[in-house]
Amino acid sequence: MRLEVDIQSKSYTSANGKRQQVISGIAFTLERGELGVVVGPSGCGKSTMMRILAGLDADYDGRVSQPAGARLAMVFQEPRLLPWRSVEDNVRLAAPEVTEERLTAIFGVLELEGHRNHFPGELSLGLARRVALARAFAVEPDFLILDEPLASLDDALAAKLREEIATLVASRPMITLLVTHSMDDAVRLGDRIFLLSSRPARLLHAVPISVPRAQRSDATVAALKADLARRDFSMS
Amino acid sequence: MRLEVDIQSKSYTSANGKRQQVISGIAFTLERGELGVVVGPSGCGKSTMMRILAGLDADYDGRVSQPAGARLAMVFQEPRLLPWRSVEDNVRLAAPEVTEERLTAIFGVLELEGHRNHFPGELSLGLARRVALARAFAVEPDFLILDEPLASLDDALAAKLREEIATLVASRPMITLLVTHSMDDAVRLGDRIFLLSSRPARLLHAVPISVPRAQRSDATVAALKADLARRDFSMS
Amino acid sequence: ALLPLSTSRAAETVKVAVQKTGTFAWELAVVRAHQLDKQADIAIDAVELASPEAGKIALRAGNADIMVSDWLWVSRERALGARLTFSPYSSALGAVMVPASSPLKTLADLKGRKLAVAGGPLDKSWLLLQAALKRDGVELKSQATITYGAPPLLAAKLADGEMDAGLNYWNFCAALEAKGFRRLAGIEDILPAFGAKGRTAMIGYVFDEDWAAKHRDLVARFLSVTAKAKEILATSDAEWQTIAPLTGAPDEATLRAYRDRYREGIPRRSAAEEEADARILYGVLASIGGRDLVGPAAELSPGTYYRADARD
Amino acid sequence: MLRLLSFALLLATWWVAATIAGSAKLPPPSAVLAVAIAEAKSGALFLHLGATLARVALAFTLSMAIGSALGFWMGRSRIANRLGDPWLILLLNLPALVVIVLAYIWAGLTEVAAIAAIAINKLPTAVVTLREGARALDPSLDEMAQVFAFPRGRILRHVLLPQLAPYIAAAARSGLSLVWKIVLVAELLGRPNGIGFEIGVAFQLFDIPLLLAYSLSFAAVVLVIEALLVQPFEQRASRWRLRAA
Amino acid sequence: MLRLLSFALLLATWWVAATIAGSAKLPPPSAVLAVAIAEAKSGALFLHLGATLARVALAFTLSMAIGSALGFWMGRSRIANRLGDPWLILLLNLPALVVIVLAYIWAGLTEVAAIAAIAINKLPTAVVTLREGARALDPSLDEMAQVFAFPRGRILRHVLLPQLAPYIAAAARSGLSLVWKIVLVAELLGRPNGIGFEIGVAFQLFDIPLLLAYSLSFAAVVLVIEALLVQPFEQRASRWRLRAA
Ligand SMILES: Nc1ncnc2c1ncn2[C@@H]1O[C@H](COP(=O)(O)OP(=O)(O)OP(=O)(O)O)[C@@H](O)[C@H]1O
Ligand SMILES: Nc1ncnc2c1ncn2[C@@H]1O[C@H](COP(=O)(O)OP(=O)(O)OP(=O)(O)O)[C@@H](O)[C@H]1O
Ligand SMILES: [Mg+2]
Ligand SMILES: [Mg+2]
Repeated sequence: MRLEVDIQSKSYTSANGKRQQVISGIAFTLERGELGVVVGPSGCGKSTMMRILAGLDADYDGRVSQPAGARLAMVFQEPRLLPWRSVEDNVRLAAPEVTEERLTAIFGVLELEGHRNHFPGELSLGLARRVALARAFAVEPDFLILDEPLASLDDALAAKLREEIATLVASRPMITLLVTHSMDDAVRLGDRIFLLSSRPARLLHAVPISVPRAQRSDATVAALKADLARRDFSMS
Repeated sequence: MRLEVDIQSKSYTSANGKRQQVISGIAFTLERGELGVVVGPSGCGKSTMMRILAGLDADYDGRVSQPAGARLAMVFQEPRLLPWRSVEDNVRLAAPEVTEERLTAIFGVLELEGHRNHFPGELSLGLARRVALARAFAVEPDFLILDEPLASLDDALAAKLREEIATLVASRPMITLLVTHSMDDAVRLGDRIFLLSSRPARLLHAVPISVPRAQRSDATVAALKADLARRDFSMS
Repeated sequence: ALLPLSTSRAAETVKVAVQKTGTFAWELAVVRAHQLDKQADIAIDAVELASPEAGKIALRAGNADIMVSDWLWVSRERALGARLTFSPYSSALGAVMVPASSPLKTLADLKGRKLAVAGGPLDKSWLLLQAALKRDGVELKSQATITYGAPPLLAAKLADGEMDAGLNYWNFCAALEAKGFRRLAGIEDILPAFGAKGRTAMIGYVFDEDWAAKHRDLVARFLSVTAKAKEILATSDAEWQTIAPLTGAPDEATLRAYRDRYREGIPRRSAAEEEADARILYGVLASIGGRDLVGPAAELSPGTYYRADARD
Repeated sequence: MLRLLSFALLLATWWVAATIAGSAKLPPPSAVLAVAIAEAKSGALFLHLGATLARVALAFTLSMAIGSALGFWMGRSRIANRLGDPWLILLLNLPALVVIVLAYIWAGLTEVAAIAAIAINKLPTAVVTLREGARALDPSLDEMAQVFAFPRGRILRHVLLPQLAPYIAAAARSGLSLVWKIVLVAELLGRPNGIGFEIGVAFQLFDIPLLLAYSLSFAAVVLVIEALLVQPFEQRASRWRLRAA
Repeated sequence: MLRLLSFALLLATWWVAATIAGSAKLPPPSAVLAVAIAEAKSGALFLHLGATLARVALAFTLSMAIGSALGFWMGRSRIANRLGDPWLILLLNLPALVVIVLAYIWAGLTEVAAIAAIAINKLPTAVVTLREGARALDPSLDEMAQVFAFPRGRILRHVLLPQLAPYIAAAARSGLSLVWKIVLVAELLGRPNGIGFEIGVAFQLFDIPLLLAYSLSFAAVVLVIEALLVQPFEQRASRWRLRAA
């Protein structure tokens, strides 16, 4: 099971008829168990790429071979909850086989226990994003796409959830793609980091991180970040 | 012109009938020219407070005296653009007196020039948030509320926009309130930092920052952050 | 030379409601063509309407002084308090029609057949037919399959063979006749069995009694004008060619059928004779139609018939 | 109970209007009620009301089901819309009388013909409303459902129906009233029972109280259904909408 | 041009059906067209069509304007809804025939009575649809408009109308067809001209080609208006909706 990506080009035709290229060349493969992090400037085409990888958009040049038969879960950049279903129902609808036990565990970690019966409209944005995370976790996916999952959360909670993601990834052999603007998240979680150029997105660097996730001390992280910062600027 | 806030209590009745307190005591005043930063855990009641300050919610115990006759502008936590109007129209509808010159300047800073004629549905989330910022800037407000304006932007752009906010605040005597999860933003921009407890939100500390904004070097910022981190944990 | 004189005096106006496809419209065409109205110095202001029931609305709404309906309804209205009155217009009644090849020979043969009844359960012809057969011990309502419906639709249904027989208004019967259908019996044929002395005009001009009291002369002139028109239609075949387009007759045969049936229907008897028969028929109808039909009055309401000579 | 108050006001208005206009122009509620009670006692009211309700229920269910499905399809597929549009406009603007007469001519004066004709009359308005609803669907929720591999039934029930609910409610309410109005015409033209048949009789007799008694009986049934069934359900189903502050 | 193709298909279907059923049951398009041309040449078609169109336009405008305003109000205010609901249900379920007859009795067989009666018939369906639309409005955009102190007119035009557009479109389309159908009844019962009058005549004469010629003339007008005006406008106005991928 592996993910092979080779997007040569992706363009949008906007409502006023103009055509605009958004992706101009992104190719990589990701093996089972690997976590790839996608980093790039705002509006460069990251979410567009994730939609293609998730099979939501087939209108592009190139080829993506999704892991066959893999269960997909995705945390979209916005929560995308069903406003007319409770928090619990939103999760259960996506993951009907989830056990009560596991659900309680997930809600516990995400500090959502008190919000089970709330409707999404009654949540703060941070809470809603956590529900979206809970939904993805509950699915127990083989292929997980996270589009800025930790935005709008406070530092303490974000750190905790980063750990949680690391635990999840370690617990089962799955392919994970994480989009983030936080270099810290990228370096702490990623096995490989894909640096994209600004629009149209092109893969600038695919930086592998060889230090195992568990052994990344604050010092290693700082060093890796410094390294990345150099590369990033040298080409973009 | 000053903003006097004394919210004793705010509760919501959720759809299943339960009543839940969200704010249990927040009182402060902000003078013209000051920038207050609100920091607190996810879901503690920050956005709720901002809605009260903006006059969108009158159902609370306490008193808020909004600056009389002040022009209000707000960047909501979600972009809240009119999906059926172009980017430019969205801005112009909120700020009909904006000159073409100023609009171009604002779009330039926010790197939106190429998106003027796009509809909001054709924007990435980061772009949409920038449009919401452009809208607030274009209004030239006397009272500006920013609810996590820099989330979902890459570091470089976020730094640039932080500068832009500092410039705007310096250029005219206005009252600004900024909600953020980034201590960095808080310390770099704020005149006073309001630390809130988790739900129901209570004002834990109101920390004044005496160093003028322009003189906050990286070292000062780090020191201030360390100071804040201590306080934050000591009480929450 | 007389013309300026007659136009200088403003002719009195009478507003009448006419159904565009009805016989009243034919008569009015004749009136106009022969300037009978001008000669009688009245102006007939016709409100043309497309459905048979619209006349009642026009009368109630005050848009018409005169419309065409039956004495049964007038009597019912009078019993309910309205001061309407009636003057005979036509004795043409419906008939039971069957296809030419139909095995049905007499009305009693309708037993067990599919019969289309135009105008609903309270239709006069239908009630009279039931009453007549009842005397022979036939409960037609339960012993035949009855289909009610709009008259034109039922005529079409009979024509295309969906029904064994149809009781319809005389004009639809005339059209069917022209197509080769057979009259099993006309309703007027069964009236003598109830004791009626002759053909009784069921329908007539209906107008408000108080209005008529104030315009006795006008009413008289109107009645004489229309009587003249009837006379012209009764005697002149050429006249029928002129009004042919109005009748909607698709061919000569139908027009001829219309003409003959129309002529038969012109009332020839005095109002008193008509009223006497109406009383008898009223009893028959009331006994079979019940309160639904006649309202609270058990007998023909007094004053139902308009008396030109009566003074109040 | 604002609703009861309003209902009382309605009756009062009618009473006053009747008093001013005179009972020949508008019979007072008491007169209509008396007729209704008389008809109810004789059993005729229930007989006709039952026949009409059965027709309404059948034609309504049929046309809502088919119309919603077609409308949804036309709202989602550009090709379906292009192909269906001329038919839709034709059906929409074909007078009820014509459809009913043609149906009776084709299929005989039968119950099937009546119900088919009524359903065909109502169908296009359901299509038109649901088409708008389908066009306004939120594609981001579709994507969510696709990513999480929601089966068809779950998509329908949890993703689509809640979004279409206001359109369905609008189509159903105005549709029910339309069906009922057309049932009347169909009964008037060629059925031996039903409210429309009685209205035809009342109209021939020009008996306004009888006309009103039968007309209002259906409105009364709808009023009761709305108050006891539809509105409590709607309130539950729209609990998630946050009331305006 | 899929639309033209579909239109051709429609005509072809009709032709085939007519051939199979025989012209007594369904006249072929050519026969109807011939009658329509004859009526057009004599000028009668345009006379009646003109009269009907004028009535439709007036009643439609009136009922859409008042109905939309009322519906919006009832959707936004709980009290207005409670108060208005019984009236709404009554109006919704009052047969067209009854309203028209009462209007004619009250106000005479006049143009005003006809148009008022038609408008009253159509009004409640607009109310019902727009009420749903108003209930589904997005409160977050309201808040945005309030914060930025949008004046009323700007809110209406830029915030509310685009959200209500699908509901207005649904109400207008099904409403236009409803108005037209009721105009026919009103003309049948008490107007001396108009398509409904001619349809009544054609029905009495049971002249099916004439009936169809007049019935379809209005559908033809709507077809042309839709193709040339409404649909291009709608397409422009909904450019912002992203097509499904
Ligand atoms: N309409 C509502 N009905 C019921 N509860 C609500 C409602 N709106 C917000 N809440 C609750 O109030 C609390 C505070 O919400 P608020 O949006 O103010 O949080 P916040 O501090 O802005 O959080 P975040 O950082 O995630 O944006 C949350 O627990 C939320 O569930
Ligand atoms: N449906 C669309 N039609 C036209 N242009 C689009 C559409 N969707 C996205 N775009 C454009 O494609 C570009 C990339 O969008 P995308 O959402 O992939 O950005 P992103 O990298 O996820 O940005 P962010 O970090 O802000 O989320 C943007 O410039 C956007 O304007
Ligand atoms: Mg994105
Ligand atoms: Mg918030």
